[in-house]
Amino acid sequence: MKKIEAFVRHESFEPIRTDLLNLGFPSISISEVKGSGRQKGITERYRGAELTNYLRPKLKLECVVAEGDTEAVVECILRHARTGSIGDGKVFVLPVEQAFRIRTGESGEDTLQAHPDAASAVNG
Amino acid sequence: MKKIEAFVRHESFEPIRTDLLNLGFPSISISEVKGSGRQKGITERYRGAELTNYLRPKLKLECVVAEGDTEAVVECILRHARTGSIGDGKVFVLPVEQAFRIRTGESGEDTLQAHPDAASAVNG
Amino acid sequence: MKKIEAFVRHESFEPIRTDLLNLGFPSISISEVKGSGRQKGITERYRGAELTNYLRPKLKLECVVAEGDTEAVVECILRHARTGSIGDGKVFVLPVEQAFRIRTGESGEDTLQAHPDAASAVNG
Amino acid sequence: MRKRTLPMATAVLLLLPAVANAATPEPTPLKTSVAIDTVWVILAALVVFFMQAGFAFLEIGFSRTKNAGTVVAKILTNLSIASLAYWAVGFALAFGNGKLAGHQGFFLSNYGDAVKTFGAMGFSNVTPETKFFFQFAFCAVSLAIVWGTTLERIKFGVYVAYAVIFAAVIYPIGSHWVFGGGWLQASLGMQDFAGSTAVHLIGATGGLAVLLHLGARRGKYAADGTPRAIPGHNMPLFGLGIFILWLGWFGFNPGSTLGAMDGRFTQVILVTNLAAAAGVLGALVTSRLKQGTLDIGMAGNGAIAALVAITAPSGYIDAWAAPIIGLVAGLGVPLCIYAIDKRLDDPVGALSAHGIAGVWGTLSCGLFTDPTFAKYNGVGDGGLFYTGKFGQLGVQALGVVAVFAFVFALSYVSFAIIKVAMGGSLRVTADEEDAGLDISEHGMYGYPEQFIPAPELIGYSAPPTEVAAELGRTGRVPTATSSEVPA
Amino acid sequence: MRKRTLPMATAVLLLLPAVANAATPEPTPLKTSVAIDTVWVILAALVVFFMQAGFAFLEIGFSRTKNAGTVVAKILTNLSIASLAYWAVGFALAFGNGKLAGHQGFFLSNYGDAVKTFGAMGFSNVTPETKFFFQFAFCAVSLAIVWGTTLERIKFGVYVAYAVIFAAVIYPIGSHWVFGGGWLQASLGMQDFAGSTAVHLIGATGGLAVLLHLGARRGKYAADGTPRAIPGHNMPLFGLGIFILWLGWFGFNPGSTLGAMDGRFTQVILVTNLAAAAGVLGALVTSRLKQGTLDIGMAGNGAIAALVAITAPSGYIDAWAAPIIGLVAGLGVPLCIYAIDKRLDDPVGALSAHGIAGVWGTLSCGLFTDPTFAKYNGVGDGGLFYTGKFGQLGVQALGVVAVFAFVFALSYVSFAIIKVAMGGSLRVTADEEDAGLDISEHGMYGYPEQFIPAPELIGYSAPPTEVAAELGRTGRVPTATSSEVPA
Amino acid sequence: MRKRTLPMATAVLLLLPAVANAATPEPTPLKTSVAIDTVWVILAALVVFFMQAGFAFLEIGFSRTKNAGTVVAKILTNLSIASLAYWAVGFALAFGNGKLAGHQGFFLSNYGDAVKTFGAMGFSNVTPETKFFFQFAFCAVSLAIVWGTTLERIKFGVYVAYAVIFAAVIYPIGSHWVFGGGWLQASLGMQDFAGSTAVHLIGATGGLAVLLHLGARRGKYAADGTPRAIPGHNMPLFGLGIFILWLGWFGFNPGSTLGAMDGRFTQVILVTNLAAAAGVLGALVTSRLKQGTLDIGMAGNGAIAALVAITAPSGYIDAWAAPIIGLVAGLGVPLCIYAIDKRLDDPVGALSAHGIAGVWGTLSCGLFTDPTFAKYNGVGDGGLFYTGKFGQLGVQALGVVAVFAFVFALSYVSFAIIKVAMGGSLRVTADEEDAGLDISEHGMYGYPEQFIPAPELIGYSAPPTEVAAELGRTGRVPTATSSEVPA
Ligand SMILES: Nc1ncnc2c1ncn2[C@@H]1O[C@H](COP(=O)(O)OP(=O)(O)O)[C@@H](O)[C@H]1O
Ligand SMILES: Nc1ncnc2c1ncn2[C@@H]1O[C@H](COP(=O)(O)OP(=O)(O)O)[C@@H](O)[C@H]1O
Ligand SMILES: Nc1ncnc2c1ncn2[C@@H]1O[C@H](COP(=O)(O)OP(=O)(O)O)[C@@H](O)[C@H]1O
Repeated sequence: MKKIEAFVRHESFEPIRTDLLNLGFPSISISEVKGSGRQKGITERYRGAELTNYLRPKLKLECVVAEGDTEAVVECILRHARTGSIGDGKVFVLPVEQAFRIRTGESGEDTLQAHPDAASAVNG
Repeated sequence: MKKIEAFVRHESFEPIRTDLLNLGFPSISISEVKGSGRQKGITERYRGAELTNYLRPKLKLECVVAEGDTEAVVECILRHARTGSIGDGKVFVLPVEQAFRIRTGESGEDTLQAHPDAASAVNG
Repeated sequence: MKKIEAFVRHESFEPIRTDLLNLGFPSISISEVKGSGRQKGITERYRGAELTNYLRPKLKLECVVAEGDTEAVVECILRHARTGSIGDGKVFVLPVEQAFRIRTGESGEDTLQAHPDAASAVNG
Repeated sequence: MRKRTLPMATAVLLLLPAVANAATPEPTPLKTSVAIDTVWVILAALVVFFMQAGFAFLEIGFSRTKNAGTVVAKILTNLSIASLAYWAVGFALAFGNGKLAGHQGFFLSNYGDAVKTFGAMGFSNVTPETKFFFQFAFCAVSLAIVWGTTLERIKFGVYVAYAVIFAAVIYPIGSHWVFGGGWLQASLGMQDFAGSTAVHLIGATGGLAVLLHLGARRGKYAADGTPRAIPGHNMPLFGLGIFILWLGWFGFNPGSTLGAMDGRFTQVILVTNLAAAAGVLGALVTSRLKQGTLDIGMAGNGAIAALVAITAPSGYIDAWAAPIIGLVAGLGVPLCIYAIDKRLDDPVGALSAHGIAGVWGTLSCGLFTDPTFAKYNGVGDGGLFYTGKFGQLGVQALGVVAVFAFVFALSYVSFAIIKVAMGGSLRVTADEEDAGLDISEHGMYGYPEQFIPAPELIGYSAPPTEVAAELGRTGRVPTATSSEVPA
Repeated sequence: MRKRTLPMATAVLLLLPAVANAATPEPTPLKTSVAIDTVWVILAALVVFFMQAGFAFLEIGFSRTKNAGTVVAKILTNLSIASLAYWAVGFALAFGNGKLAGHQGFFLSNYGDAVKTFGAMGFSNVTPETKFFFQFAFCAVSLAIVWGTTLERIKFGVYVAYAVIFAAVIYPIGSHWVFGGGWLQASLGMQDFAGSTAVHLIGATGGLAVLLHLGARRGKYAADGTPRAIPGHNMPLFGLGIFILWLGWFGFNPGSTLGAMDGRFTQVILVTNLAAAAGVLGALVTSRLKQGTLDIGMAGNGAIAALVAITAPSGYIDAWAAPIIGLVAGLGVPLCIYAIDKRLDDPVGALSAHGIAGVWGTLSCGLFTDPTFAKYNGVGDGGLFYTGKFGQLGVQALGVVAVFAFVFALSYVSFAIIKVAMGGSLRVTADEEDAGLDISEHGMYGYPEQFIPAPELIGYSAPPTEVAAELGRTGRVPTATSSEVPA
Repeated sequence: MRKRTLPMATAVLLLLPAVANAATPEPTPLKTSVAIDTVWVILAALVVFFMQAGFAFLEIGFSRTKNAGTVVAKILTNLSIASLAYWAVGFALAFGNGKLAGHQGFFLSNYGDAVKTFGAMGFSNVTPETKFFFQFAFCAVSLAIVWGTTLERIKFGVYVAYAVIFAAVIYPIGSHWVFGGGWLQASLGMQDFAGSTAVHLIGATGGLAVLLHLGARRGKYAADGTPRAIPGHNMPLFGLGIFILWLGWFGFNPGSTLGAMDGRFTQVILVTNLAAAAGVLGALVTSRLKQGTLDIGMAGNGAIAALVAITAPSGYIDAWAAPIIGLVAGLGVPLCIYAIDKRLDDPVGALSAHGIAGVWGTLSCGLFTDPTFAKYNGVGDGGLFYTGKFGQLGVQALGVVAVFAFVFALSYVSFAIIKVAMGGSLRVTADEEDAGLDISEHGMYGYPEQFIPAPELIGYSAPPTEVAAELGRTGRVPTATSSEVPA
C-alpha cells in the first residue's frame, strides 16, 4: 500500500475529487496547509507598516491506495492540478505497512476498496 | 519505529486520548481534516440556491511509536473509534526511520518513551 | 528521498524558514496541529464551570528532501526549535518513494531541487 | 373592473371588521405639553425597541458558533409575532380597564376615550399609539427574556407557538395585574415602576417553565452531574448586547414616566445608571473571589441584573439607594448562576439576571421606596428604611408570588400542550443538536466558511466548467486565471 | 504677519464665495411648537443616519470573509461624499422650488425664507438645517441601496465617481419629482409619504444599472446557467444590520411628518411596525414552503421589503392595511429573489427588497390610501378600496415608471462613462476578485488572522531577533520566554 | 423586628450622609421650554453614552483575536467607575463654582440652586440630573480615550486604579478649567464648545502618560527599531465602532448647547457632519498617496480625527469652515499615525486622532471662530480669518498647553504610583501577553472556539460517559448517536 500526499491549489480539488470518485477512489482526506516554495511573498500594508507573508495557502490531499492503484491516482492528480505556473505543488508517494477499517476492524489492502455503491451510500 | 495515522470522528478523541495516556502514550498530535469516503454529501440551502458538501469533518491523529507498541496503540484507537456506522474512518501504519527529541537533541526510539511523570509534568 | 515531519513551537518557524531558505530549501509546508505530550493541561474558567485542555497548539512542518540533505535540514530544525523546555516537540524522518512536480510533471529527486532564483521568483 | 374590485375590497374589510370599520379621525394638533411628552416617550420606546438587538447579541455571544444564526431568526420571529398579537389582543387585555384583565381596545381601535379606557396610563396624555408602542416594546422584551434558557436545543416551532400565547395572553394579564391597573396595583398598592416583576420576572418565569420541559444541552452535565463549561463563542458580540441593553434601560425605566413635563424621567435615568454601574463592579468582585478571574460574561450579567433590579424601584427611590440595590444584584448574580448551573442549564443566566434580580428589585421597593415618591406616583407606601414598617415589603412579596405562580402555571401547561402537539419533544434531535441549529433549522450555517471546507465553497475553487455561463445582458464573466497573487 | 494672513483668509473665502459671504444671523429663540418639531425631526434624522450602519452590516453579513472589510470603507466613503455633495448641490436641486429640479439653496446658504424656498417642506417650520439634515440622511440611504447589487467584485473607484453624480444630481432630481415639489407630486398628486419610490426604488434602479454593466461574481453561475449558492459569511452581523434598519425606519417614515405637533408621527410608527412584522412572517412562510427551511437571510429581507413597501403609504393608510401591505411584501420577496437570482447576481436581494417592494409600496397607496389622510396631506386621492376608483393607482404607476426610466437612463449612461474612464471595466481583475477586495483594494484583510498564517503574524512568533528594540522613553520591552502557559 | 431594622436603616443612611439626608423635593412641572431643552439634552446624552460601545468596537477591531474580549470587560468597568466617581466627586469639582476647581454638589446633592451652583451651565435650565448625566457621559468618553494606547498588554488592575483618579479628579479639574467655569474659560476666554481639549486632548494625554510607562507590545518593533504591522482582527467590528461614534457626535457637539430652544443645535449637527465627511476623504487621500492603498482603519481614524477637531469650533463657526477643519484633520491623521508609530506603539491611533486632532480643533477656533457666535456664546473673540488678529489663537494655544501640562503631570505621577503599587509593572507578563489578555485576565478566550481544539469542546465530543446525568426535573438528556448528518 502507498500513501499519496499531494500539495495542490484549492481550485484543483473539485475536479480531482470528481475524477477520483469516477475512478473508484472515493476515500480521501484533505487539510489546509500553508506552503512556501518558489513563490514570492506578498506584502500587506496596515496603518503605514508592512507585513510580508511568504507562505501561501495550499490544500494537502492524503489518500492511501493499493500498490497497483498508485499510478492511476497520481496521474489523476497531476492532470487536474497542473496550471503550468509556479505554485502548482508536488505529489509524494510514501510506503504504508498496514491499514485498518475502523468500522469493521478489518485490515489489509481490502480496506481500501471502494464500496460498490460508494457514491450513493447512506449517510454516516 | 512506526507512525500511526488515524482518521476518526471527533467524538472518539477524548476516550482515545485518555486511554493512550493510561497505556503510557501521552504524545500525540491531532489536526482537523475533511474527508470523503463512503459517506453521502449533505446539501445546504441558501436563498433558494443549493450547495452540496461531500467532505465531512474528521480528526487526524498522528502518533509515532516504537515498533513493539504499534499494535497496542492501533488496537486502542480501533476500540474507541468504532461506532459501526459508515464514516468511522481508517488507521494506517507507516514506517519511520528516525526520531529526534528537540528539547534534548536525542534521537532514536528512546525519544518516544513517555516521561515517567507524564501526566503531571510541569507546564511547558 | 525522505520526508521530515517536525512538530515545533510557532515561535521557531520564522528562524527555521529563513535558515532553510539560505541553505537552499525553500519548499516546505506547515499546518496547525494540537499536540499532547509531556505538557500539563491548562484550565479555563467560564461562568463558574471549568474546562481543561490537554492539547496545545503546535506547528507541523513537512519537508521532503533528497536523502543526502536530510541531516542538514533536521539539524537546522533542531537548532532553531530548541528552547530546552518541555514542549519543544519532535522531528521524524520517513521514507519517500516517489516525488512529482505538478507544474512540469517531472518526477524524482530533481523535483526537490530549489530553483536557482528561488527567493525572488515571480509570483505563482 | 370596478365590479370585481369592490367585492375584493369588501372582503378585505370583512376580514378585519373591528379594525377597518373604525372611523378615521382627522388629526388635530396636540397640546404643547402633550407633544413634548409624546416625543420623549417615543424616544424611550425606540431605545426599548432596540433592546431586541441587545438580547439577540447577548444570546449570540453566549451561543456556540453553530447556533449563532438561529438567534437572529428567532428574535425577528418573536418580535413580529409580538407586534401583531399584542396589537390584536394583548394590549387590550393588559391596559383596557378591569381587575383581572382588560377587555377594551383590541386592534387598538374602538377604544373611545383613550385616557379613560387605558385607565392605568390615564395620568399621561401622550397619544394612544404612543402608549401602545411603548407597551408593545415591553412585551417584546419580556418575550425575548423567555428564550434565554432554551438556547442551542429547542425546536423553532416552539418559539412560534408560545410567542402567540405569551404576547396575547400571559404577558398581558400578568402585567395588567402589576401595572395595567389590575388587582395587585389597584387594590394592594404593589410598586413596580417599570417592570422588575411585570416584565423581567414574567419573562424569566416563562423561561423556567420551558427549561423544565426541555432539559440541558447535550454534554452539559458529566455522568456524575458536574456541570461542564460550554463557552459562548463571541464575547465582543455579547458585549454589544450589553451596551445596547444598558442604553435601552434609559428608555425602559425613565420612559415609564410616560411623560417629560415633570422632569422626573431625568432622575430615573440617574438612578438607573448608578445601579448598573454598581452591578458591574459587584459581579466582578464576586467573580474574582469565587472563580479567580474577572469573568467577562459575569460583568455583563452584573449590569443586567442591576438594571433589572432597579427597574421596579427606579421611580420610587432616592439616588443614594440606587448603588446599593445595584450592588446587591451584582454581587449576587454570579452566586445565583453558579448555584442554578448545578442543576439547570441556563446558558445566559436569565433565571438569575431577570428572575432572581427581578424579585430582588421588586422587594427592594419595600425597603427603599421614598414615601414622597410613593405619594407622587399614587401607589403604595414608603419602604422599611423610611417608615420602619414591613407593610410595603409584604405587598411586594405577595405580588411576586402571585405573578410567578400565575405565569408559571399557565406557561408550564402551555409548553406541555405544545410538546404534545410537536410530537412529544420540544427539542431537536440529538443529531440536529450536534450539527447545530443553524444548519438543521435554517439550512445553512450562520458562519458558513467556518464549517464548509474551503474547496467546496465558491470563490475558493473555479466554477465546475471552464467557461462560466454568459448571463443575460450582464456581460461575460471574466475568465479565471491560475495566478494567486492579489493586486 | 497680518499682511500674510489676511490674503490667506481671503483666498479661502474666495473658494467658497456663496457660502462664506452669507451673513451670520444672530440665533433667535424658536417658537415652542417649532422647537418640539425640530427635536423630533432631529431624533428621526439620527436614527435614519444610523441606517448607514444597518446597510453596512446587512452587506457585511452577506459578503464572504474576504470581502467584509471593504464594506466599511465603502459606506464611510459614500456617506462622506453624500454629506458634501448633497450639501453643496443636491439639496438645492431636490427642494429648491421648481417643477423639474430645484435651483436655490446651494451650500444651504442664501436661501432667503426657507419656508418659501423649500416649498415642498413649507408645511413644517423646523430649522432649515433640520430639513437639510433629515433629507441628506435620505439621500445617503438611497445611495447605500445602490451598491447592494455590486458586492465582492466592483472597483472602489466606481463608488466614488457615481456617488458624486448620484448625490448631486440623480437622487435630487428623482426625489424632487416625487416629494420635493416636482411634477409628479405637484401636478399629478403622486403619493409617496417617505420614499418607497423616491428613496428605495431610486437606489435599487441605480443598483440595476450598475449590475447590468458589472456582471455576476465569478463562479456564481454554473456552465449551464444554474445559480450557485455563495453564502454570506456572518448571519449575526447580518442580523445586526436588520435590527438597525428596522429601528431606522422609525425615523424614516414617521420623521417624514417633519413635525410632532399633530401626533401623526406616532400613528406612522405603529403602521410601520405592523408592516415589518407581517413581512418577516410572510418571508418565513415562503422560505419554508419553497426552500424547505427557515432561511435567516430571507427573514431579514422580509422585514426590509415590508418596511420599504410601507414607506410610501405609511402616512396615508389606516392601521389595518399595514399588515396586509407588509405581508404581501414578505410573501413576495423570496419569490422575487429566487427569480432574479436565475439571471442576475444580486447578493443581498436589493432589487427585490428595495426595487420591487418599493414599486409595490408605491402602488399600494392606490389601493389603501384613506381619503381622510390624502386630504390631510394635501396630496392625491383615496385608494381603490375606499373610493372604488383606479385614478390614484394610475398616478402611482405613472410615477413609478417615470422615476424608474429617468434614474435608469441616467445611471446606465453614467456607469458606461465611468467604465470607459476606468479603463474598460467596472470590475477588479479575476485575481483580485479571487483574493478578495479587502486585500486587493485595501492592502489588508478585514479579518487578518483568518488569512495570514499564524507564524507569520506578530504575537505568534517572537520578533525576528532576540532583543527587541528599546523604544524612546517607553522602557525596555519585556523579553520573551519560551513557556507557553497563560497565567 | 422593628428594633433591628431601624438601626440597620440608620447605618445605611450614615454611610451616605450627605446624600441620604438631602430632602426629597416633590417633583413640580417644568416650564415648557425647559422640558423641550431637557428632552433634547437627554437624547444627546444617550447617544453620547452609547459612544462607549463605539470605543469598545473600535478597540476590539484593532485588537488581535486573543485580546478582543477584555475590551468589553474594560469598558464596562471604566464606565461603571466613572458613573460612581463622577457622581460622588467629579461633577462637583468640574462644575461647582470655582476658578481652579469646583467644590459643590458632591453626590449631586445639597447643591441649592443648580443654576447658580453649576454656574458654567447656568445658561441652561435643564434639570440638574440632565446636566449631570450629560457631563458624566463626557467624562466616560474621555476615560475611554485614555486606554486606546494600552491595548493588548496592560494589567486590568491599572484600569481600575486610574479610572478612579481620572473620573474623580483629573478630568473634572481639567475640564473645569476649559468649560466648567475655570480660569481658562472665565478669565482668558478660551473657546472649546464641546471639548476638543476638555475631553479628547485630556483623554489622549492620559493615554500618552500611560504609554510612556508601559512600552510597546512584544514584537511591535524589530531589532533595528522598524515598526512592524500588528493588524487588528476585525475591520467590520471596527467599522461598527466608527458608525456608533459618528452618531454619538451628533449628541456630543450639538448637545453641548444644553438646550434646543434657540435651534442652534441643528446648525451644530450640520457642521459636525460636514467635518467628519471631509475627514474620511482626507484620510483616504493620504493613505492612498502614502501607503498605496485605501486603508480601512485610516478612513475610520479620519472620521474620528475630524470629529474631534470640529468639537471645539462646532458652536463657533460657520458651515463653510467645517469641511476645511475636517479635511485638515483627515489629511493629517495618517501622517501623525505613521510618525508616532515609528517610536510609540499606539494601536488605535488615539494620540493622533484624539490628541493632535484635539489640539488642531482647539486652535482652529483661533482661526475660524465667527465673532457673532463668540458673542452669542459669551466666550472669547472672533478668529484670525475674521478679525485678522492673533489674540484668540494665542488664548487657544495657551489653553492647550496648560491643560496638557496639568493632565500629563498628574497622570504620569499617578501611573508611576500605580506601577509601584502593582509590583513594579503596569504590564502583564510576557507569557500572559503571548497567550492574550482574554485567557490570562479573564480565564477564557473571547472567541473560545478559535483557540480550544474542537475535540476538547463540548458539542464536538460526547459527554465523557455514555449516559449523561439525569438532571432535576428537567427530564432525561437525549442520548447521543453516532450519526453525523444534520436534518
Ligand atoms: N519539498 C517539499 N516539501 C513539502 N512541501 C512542498 C515541497 N515542495 C513543494 N511543496 C508544497 O507545494 C507548494 C508549491 O510548491 P512550489 O515549489 O511553489 O511549486 P512548483 O512545484 O511549481 O515549483 C508549496 O507551497 C508547498 O506547500
Ligand atoms: N484511503 C484513504 N485515504 C485517506 N483517507 C481516508 C481513506 N479512507 C478513509 N479515509 C478517511 O476516513 C474517513 C471515513 O472513511 P469512510 O470510508 O467514510 O468510512 P468507512 O471506513 O466506515 O467506510 C474519510 O472521511 C476520510 O477522511
Ligand atoms: N510520538 C509523537 N507522535 C506525534 N506527535 C508527537 C510525539 N511526540 C511529541 N509530539 C508532538 O510534539 C509536541 C511536544 O512534545 P512534548 O513531548 O511535550 O515535548 P518534549 O519532546 O519536550 O518532551 C506534542 O505536543 C506533540 O504535538
